[in-house]
Amino acid sequence: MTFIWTTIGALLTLSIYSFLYKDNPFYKFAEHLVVGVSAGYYLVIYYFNFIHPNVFSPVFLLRMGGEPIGFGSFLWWMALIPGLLGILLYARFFPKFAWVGRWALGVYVGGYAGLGISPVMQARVIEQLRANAVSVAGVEDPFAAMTNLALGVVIFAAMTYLLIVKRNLGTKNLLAKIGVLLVSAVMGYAGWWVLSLISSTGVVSLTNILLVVGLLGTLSYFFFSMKHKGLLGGLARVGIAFLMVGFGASFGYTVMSRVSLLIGRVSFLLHDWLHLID
Amino acid sequence: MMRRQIPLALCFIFGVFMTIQYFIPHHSVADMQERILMWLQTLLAFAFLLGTVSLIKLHYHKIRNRADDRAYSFVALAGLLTMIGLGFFHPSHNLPGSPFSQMFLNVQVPIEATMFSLLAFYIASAAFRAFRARTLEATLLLVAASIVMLGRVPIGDLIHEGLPQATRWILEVPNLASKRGVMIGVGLGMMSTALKIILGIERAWMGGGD
Amino acid sequence: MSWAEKVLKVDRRWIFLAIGIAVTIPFFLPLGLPVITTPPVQSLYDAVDELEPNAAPLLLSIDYAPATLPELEPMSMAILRHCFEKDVDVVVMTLHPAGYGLAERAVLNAAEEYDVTYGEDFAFLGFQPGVSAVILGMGINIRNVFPEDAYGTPLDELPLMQGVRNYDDIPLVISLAGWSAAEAWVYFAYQPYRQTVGAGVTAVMATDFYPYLNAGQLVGLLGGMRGAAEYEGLVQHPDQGTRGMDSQSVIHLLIIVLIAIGNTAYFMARRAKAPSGGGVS
Amino acid sequence: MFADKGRLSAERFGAGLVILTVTALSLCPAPAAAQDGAPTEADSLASVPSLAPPANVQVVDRDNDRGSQIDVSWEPPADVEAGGVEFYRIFRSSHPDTGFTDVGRVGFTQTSYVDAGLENETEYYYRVAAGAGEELSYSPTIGPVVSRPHWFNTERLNCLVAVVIFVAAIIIFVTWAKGGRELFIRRLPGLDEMDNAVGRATEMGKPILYITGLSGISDVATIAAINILGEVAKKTAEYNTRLIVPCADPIVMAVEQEVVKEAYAEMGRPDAYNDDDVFYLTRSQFAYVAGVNGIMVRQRPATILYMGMFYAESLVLAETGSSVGAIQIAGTDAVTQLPFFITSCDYTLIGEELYAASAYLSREPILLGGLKGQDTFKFLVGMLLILGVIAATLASIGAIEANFMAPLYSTG
Repeated sequence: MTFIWTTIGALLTLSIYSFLYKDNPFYKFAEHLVVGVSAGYYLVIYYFNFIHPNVFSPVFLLRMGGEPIGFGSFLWWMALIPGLLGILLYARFFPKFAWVGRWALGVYVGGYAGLGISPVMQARVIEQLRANAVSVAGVEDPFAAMTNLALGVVIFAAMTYLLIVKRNLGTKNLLAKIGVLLVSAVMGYAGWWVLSLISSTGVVSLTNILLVVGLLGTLSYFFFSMKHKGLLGGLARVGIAFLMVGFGASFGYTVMSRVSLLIGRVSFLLHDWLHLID
Repeated sequence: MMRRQIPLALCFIFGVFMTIQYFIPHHSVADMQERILMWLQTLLAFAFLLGTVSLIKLHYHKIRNRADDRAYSFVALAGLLTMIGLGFFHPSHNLPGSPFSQMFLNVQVPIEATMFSLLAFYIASAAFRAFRARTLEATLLLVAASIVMLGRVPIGDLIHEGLPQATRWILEVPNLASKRGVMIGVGLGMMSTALKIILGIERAWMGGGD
Repeated sequence: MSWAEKVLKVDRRWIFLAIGIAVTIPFFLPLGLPVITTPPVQSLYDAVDELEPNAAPLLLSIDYAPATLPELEPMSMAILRHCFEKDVDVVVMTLHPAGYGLAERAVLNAAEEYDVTYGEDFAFLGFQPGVSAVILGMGINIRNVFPEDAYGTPLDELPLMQGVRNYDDIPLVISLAGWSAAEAWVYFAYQPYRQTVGAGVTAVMATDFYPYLNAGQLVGLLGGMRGAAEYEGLVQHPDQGTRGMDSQSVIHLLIIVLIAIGNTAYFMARRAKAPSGGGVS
Repeated sequence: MFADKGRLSAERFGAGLVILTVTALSLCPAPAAAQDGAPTEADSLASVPSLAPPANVQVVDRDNDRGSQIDVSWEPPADVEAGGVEFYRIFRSSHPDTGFTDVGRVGFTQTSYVDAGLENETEYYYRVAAGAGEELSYSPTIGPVVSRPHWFNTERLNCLVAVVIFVAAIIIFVTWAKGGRELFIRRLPGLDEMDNAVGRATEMGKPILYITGLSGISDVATIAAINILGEVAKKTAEYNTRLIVPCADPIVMAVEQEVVKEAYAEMGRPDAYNDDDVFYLTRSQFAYVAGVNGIMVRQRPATILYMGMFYAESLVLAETGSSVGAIQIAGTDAVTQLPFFITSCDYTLIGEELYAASAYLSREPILLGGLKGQDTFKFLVGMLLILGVIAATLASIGAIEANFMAPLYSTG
């Protein structure tokens, strides 16, 4: 029996992978099957997890969480309300009364909109502000070496960009190009050396300054009602740079777990189903 | 009045209650808030019937109109009705080993896990296609992604021992600053949208008619 | 069309094929890339290694669900093997409703490889709902929460459970979870009872757990498939994790190579189109 | 069943855990209490006191709570040398002399305990015992103490003030905008393309696919996406282009059917609306993806719009969409999924831009006013950040005694 179920799972797995080549009847079959099965699954699960214990059982069987409740009692009415609101949703099946369904939607939309204010202010604004309002001096900086290195690289890249692209130096011939690169490298190295000297005193935390500048820059990028020029424009550009590094990091960070999933499926096919490997 | 004012009023009342309950720990308010959350979840559970009817209608229409791939509509309907039948009319649907949970574990789970694992393929093709150093921004994205990708596998340690350290720096300095900026911005957008809903300024959700 | 343009327009199905091959080959031809052990894994290993044989048992809570199986199952296998190898008693349980079958599978598979007896060297308690209540309740008396094992035998009839009342008699708890269960063990076993807790979590979650590690609330941490691979290396029994790490390394490298080829081709093609050079936009 | 929601739900679960603890703490110890029985004076005298009792036991009503909770705290025994304390047990009674029951136990490093599940406005007495092995050493009886519910959580005062300022800012600018002021809004390139994208679909005679993500209305991003759908539907009605909206949440489906129907009616084409084009697929994450992928490869939409909250499915959808050659515009506030949309879509609205989109598309002064209010508050946040950094720096180099900004960030 286990082998039959495993084989069904394996064949469905292969059907989905066949989509990588192109759309085909096997994929269509698996797709329609999973849409139907999962829609049915959720209908059943939601009924037994919410409607049955919260409405059906208290209203009709007069039992709530295993305890008996009185017909017409406060708890009974409180269980009846979501039932009535739920029935209102079904007014859509009768176009003439469809508008009654809006009452239920009003409760639903309003309730969740209300949850989208105070906790959001706390978690997304105040907490983040607190975490980022760091001291930029007189604190330990475990990332100092990396920060200095990164800033050195930024100086090098910025110099190269300014000299070659903006000033058009070095576009003429190879020798000039190498010269410009050398100059930039020296500037970058010097920058790194100076920064290392500064951070070795342990007074200023460049890492924390970077954190603050990054956040201010990102916030500036999201200003909508002003033109991005001058100081705002500069900060917004810094913000975009930080955003892009952040997005790159998220991308690279996610690859690992996605590959793990693929390894899991391959292992299911080769090990659990075919027993090709031990 | 009944058709537009009452839903707007309900939206306002529930919205304001849910906003201010956050500041009132008193058990009478806290109990009510928990109860309302239960109502909202139950309301969603009721809506699943709406969804299921929509799905059945769609495939019924396909079959009735003799659409080309109507055979698959039978598959979808069969899957749906099997689960509903096993769920509601077969005893012990939630026990391990019941046909309902077997269908879930051996049909739904493997297909979904496989769909999920397609990401490994798509992530590679997306990286190949889109990670081009066209602009400064694109280059930053590309470099950060490459360092983090290498810094997390053994081969990264072999290439350069500093890679894991650089990965941590990227994740905890520039990444963190930008994530916080996005979060704060998103928070403001959320609150403003929620507020406009509660105040009835944004009322697209009601649809039209009078 | 130059080669660069051909490369840029390559059908993405070739890339899919490359990924498919790259993930499968290490299954048959392990590369055996060295996995450097990181401190959090080493300290978890040490904590298990220091347990006394045939004495107070390790409690292994296998709290994962099918979705995170590929990353977490190698961890349970490695830890169980470590214990069985050293004759350390193990008690297995789960806090996830879908974890019952997975936990049972892991412990029975590992037990098959060694000369161990159910009830004497290991036991499986099964699943109890109510995460925090279960963890807290076990601090008072395990029998309040699990009166019998998964197969209906009263705990007192299992030789290894005799004399095991609560966390006082359990030197170490390890939770393997792809959700907040591992945190729950910190909150409800470490905080109130000072129970020593270790954890294994998915790679994505691992960074969120470093604060607990730094604060000493966790004795050690395995992060994702890599954590499992490191542990397998320490117990000298390379398996799914190590093999997975080979596939991981190969695919990560492949993606980087693809990016490099894409960029080279992109610049070659652009140069070919604009031979006059000049300003780069 | 939403993979990748792990962290999100972990946060939510964190809050749930706290609630659970309260019940668990009050439920679990019951059997233990039955075993130990109520301690009496005789008991504590009988056990040879090699252990000193906890000192300075204090019991107070818990602040900022819903009621029914009492804080118990103590200091470690003065004479620690007498023997290592292994744990503390807390006993409670409603009489000063008798009827004490064991209500909880904590490890030796803890010096406080929250007793929950009590009757409000009732007098309680407590004793705390230091324990090692079988031995217990009791403190004197402390009490009476009464627990009361509270009407305001003072720890959340800063949040309340922030909410009030925010609401005021939005209302002020909305009213201001109603007065007919011209309001500037910076370009959002993705949205400028919206017209072209709809036009392209019309020219090619292919449909437009609009996906609002997997979340329900409980995610505000979904509401933002529904508002944008209204504007898009007006355009498709005008151009007479087919609009397909597969939904993952039945309530979202109900609302979106209304929104699209209304948009078509407003543009004078109510007959062009088809209920079968705004439909429910399934709530299940990757089953939904399988279905939408099927629609993409078979209907070959010219334009695909992704707006709202997305999880791990984002890249599977966007890559399939790109393989069928569709123009893709995405907008989401899901930080972890943004990189995937950025790499696979033609235009991406990042975070807050999603919330600005409906104002941008409709150009309604009221909505633009709201945006101005948001910006004002954002400026305030920036200023507070700078001030906070200055305060923290001064405090850490010792120029000032305490970080004067700290109360602003306190979290309750």
